[in-house]
Amino acid sequence: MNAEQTKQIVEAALLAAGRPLNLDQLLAVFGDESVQPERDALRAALAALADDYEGRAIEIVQVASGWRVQVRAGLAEWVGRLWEERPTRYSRALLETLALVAYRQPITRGEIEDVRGVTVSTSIMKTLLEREWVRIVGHRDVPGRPALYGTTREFLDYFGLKSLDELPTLAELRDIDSLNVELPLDDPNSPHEVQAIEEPAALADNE
Amino acid sequence: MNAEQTKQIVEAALLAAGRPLNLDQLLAVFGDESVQPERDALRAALAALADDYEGRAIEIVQVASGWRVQVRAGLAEWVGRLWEERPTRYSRALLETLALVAYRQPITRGEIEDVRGVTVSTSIMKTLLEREWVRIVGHRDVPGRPALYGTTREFLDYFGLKSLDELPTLAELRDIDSLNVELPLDDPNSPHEVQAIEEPAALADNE
Amino acid sequence: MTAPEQSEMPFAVVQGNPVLALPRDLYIPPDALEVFLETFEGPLDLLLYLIKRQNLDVLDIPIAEITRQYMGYIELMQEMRLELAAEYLVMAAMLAEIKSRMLLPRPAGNEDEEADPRAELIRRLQEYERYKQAAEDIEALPRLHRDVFQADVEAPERKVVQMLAEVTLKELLLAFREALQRSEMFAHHHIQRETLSVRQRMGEVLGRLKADEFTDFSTLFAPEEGRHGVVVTFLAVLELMKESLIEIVQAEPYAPIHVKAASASIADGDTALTTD
Repeated sequence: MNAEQTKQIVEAALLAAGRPLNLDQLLAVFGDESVQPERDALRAALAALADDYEGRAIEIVQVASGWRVQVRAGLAEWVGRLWEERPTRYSRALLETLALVAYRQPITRGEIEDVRGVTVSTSIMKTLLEREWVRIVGHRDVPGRPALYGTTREFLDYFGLKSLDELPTLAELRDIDSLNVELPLDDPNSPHEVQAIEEPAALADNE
Repeated sequence: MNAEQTKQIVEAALLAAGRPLNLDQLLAVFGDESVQPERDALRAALAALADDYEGRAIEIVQVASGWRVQVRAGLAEWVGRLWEERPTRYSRALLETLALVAYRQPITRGEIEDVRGVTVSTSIMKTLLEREWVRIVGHRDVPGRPALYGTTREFLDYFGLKSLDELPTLAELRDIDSLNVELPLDDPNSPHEVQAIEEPAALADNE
Repeated sequence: MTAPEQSEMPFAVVQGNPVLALPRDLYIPPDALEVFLETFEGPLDLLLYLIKRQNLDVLDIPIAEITRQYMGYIELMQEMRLELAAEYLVMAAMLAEIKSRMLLPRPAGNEDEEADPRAELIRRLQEYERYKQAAEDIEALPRLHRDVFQADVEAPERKVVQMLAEVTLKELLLAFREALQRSEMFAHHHIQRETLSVRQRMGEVLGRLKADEFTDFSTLFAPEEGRHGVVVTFLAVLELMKESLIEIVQAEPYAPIHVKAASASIADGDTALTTD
C-alpha cells in the first residue's frame, strides 16, 4: 500500500467515524496486523492531510481520544445555523462543579460542597455523569465511603483538550500575610497576572 | 462574499451536517436573504467542490433530499471496520451453563436450572447455539419434550480438547490450581489471566 | 408586594459612593429583583459580589461593612420569601463572629501568632473565587456542538459487526466449580472421568438418530476406535435407554437391532423416566 492509499483510507475513516480516532483505531481499519501500515506511515498520512486541509473548510486536531476532523473555527458561525436547537447552556452551578472535578480530581461531592459553600444537587451530578464528562473513579476510605469523581476522556474531547494539562491555569492563592508587605494594594499588575491566559469577558454579568 | 468563501461555507455545512442538504438549506446557512448568495453561485460552489474531491477519499453526490458528501464506495471495506463492535465478555451464567452442558450432556435446560438454582435465560442458550459450542442432540421423552443439549466438535476445538475425557474430573476440579500440569490451562507464555478480549488465537497456541 | 426598602444596603455605587437608599422614584419590579438574587450560587458568591462591586481586595475585606451589606441582602431575600438556603444563615453567623473578634483588642507583642480572624473566610473566598473563575474559563473553551463541529460524512455500508467474545478453559472450569459448590454436586461423586466420554458419546449417538426412522444398531459402532471405543458406545446406548431417550427394537432373537430416538407417540406405554 502506497502513501497515497494510506492517506485516503485515513481520511475516509476520520471523516466517517463521527468521533475521534487514535492510532490504534486507525490501524485497525486497515485489517489485521499483516496488512497494517507502520505507525510512522500513519503519522505521515495525518500530517499530509493537515497540509491538504490548509486553507480549506476543515482541519485535523488532536484531542484526548485521538484525531478528529472538524470545521475550522472561523466557519462555526455559519455551520451552527444547521441546527435549530440552540446549544445547551449549562448553569453556573454545573460548570463550577465540573471545574472542581476537573482541577481537584479525585474529589467527593462533600469536598465540592465545602469549596462552593452550598450543596451540590443530585441532578447536577447526574447530568455530569450522563453526559459522560465525569465518572466515579473510586471511593474515599472514610465513613460512608463517598464516591470520588474524576473527569473522562469524553470531557477532554468535548472541550477540545488533549489532556488535563491544557486546562486554563488555575488562579494562585495569595497568602493573607503577603498583604502587609505588598502594599499598596492597588498594584494593577499583581493580583491578576496569574489569572487565566484567555480572559473571558464572561464576568460581565456580575456588573 | 467571494466564490472561495462561498465554497468553504458550503463545504463546512455539508461535512458537518451528517445528512443531505438541499439548496434552500444551504442558503439558510448563510443567514437571512440579504446576505445569501445566488443559487447559481451555490451550484458553482458544489461543482467546484466535486472537482476538488476528484481523487480524494470522498465525493459529493446528489440524492433525493439534496447534496451529501460520502466516502467513496471503493473505501467501504476499510471504513466498515470502524463499526466492528468489541466483544462483550460472557457472563458467569453463560459459562456455568456451558460447563454443565459439557459435563452432564445430554441435559435439558430444566436440569441445568436445577443445578444452578436459577433460571437459564433463553438468550444464553441462543448464544451458545449460535456460537456452535452447544447443539440440540435430541429431546427428553417427558411432557413438553424438552430439548437435550450437548457440546459440539467446535467446542472441543475451541478449548483445545481432543475429547471430553480431557476435562478434569470433579475431584480434580476442587483443586483447580493443580490442574495446570495436566491441562493446557495456563500457558506461561501467553497471559491468559488478563483474558482474551482481542486474542482469538489464544487457545490455538496451547496445543 | 411593595418595593423593598433597605436603608443600609447600597443598590449601586455612584462615583465611588455607595447609594444606600433605594431612590423613591426608582421602582424595581419584584420579579427582576428575585431573578437578581437568585443568580447567586451561595453565600460565598454573594460575598464575592459585594467585595468586587466595591473594588475591594479579598485579602483585606472591611468586615463590618461587608457584614452589614450581606445582612441587608439576607433580609431582602427573606422579605422576598425566597427560599433561603441554610448556608446563607451559617455564613451570617460566621460574619457576625468575625466582626466581634475584630473588635477585640489584640494582645500586644504576639501579633504574628494571633491569626487574623478573617483568615479562614478569606481562604474560603479565594478558594471559591478561583473555581468560579475556572468555571468561566471552561465555559469559554471551544465546545463541541457549540463552537466546534465535527465532520460526519456518510459511509457506505454502515453495518455493525458483532465480534465474538473469547473465553479460556480455566474461566469455564472456575465458573463450573462455583456452580457445583452452590449445588452441592460435590457431595455425590456420580460423575467420573469415565462417564464423561460416555456422556459425550450419548450426545453423538443421539445426534445421529432420528425419531421417525430406525438406524441399524451396528452402524453406531466404529471398529476402528478399538475395544475401548466400542465399550463407550455401548455404555452410551445403555445410558440412553435408561433415560428413555432412545427406542431399541429387535423383531426376533438374532435379528438386526434397530434404534431410533424416542418420541412421545411410541413411548406412551413407558413410564417416563425423568432424570434423577
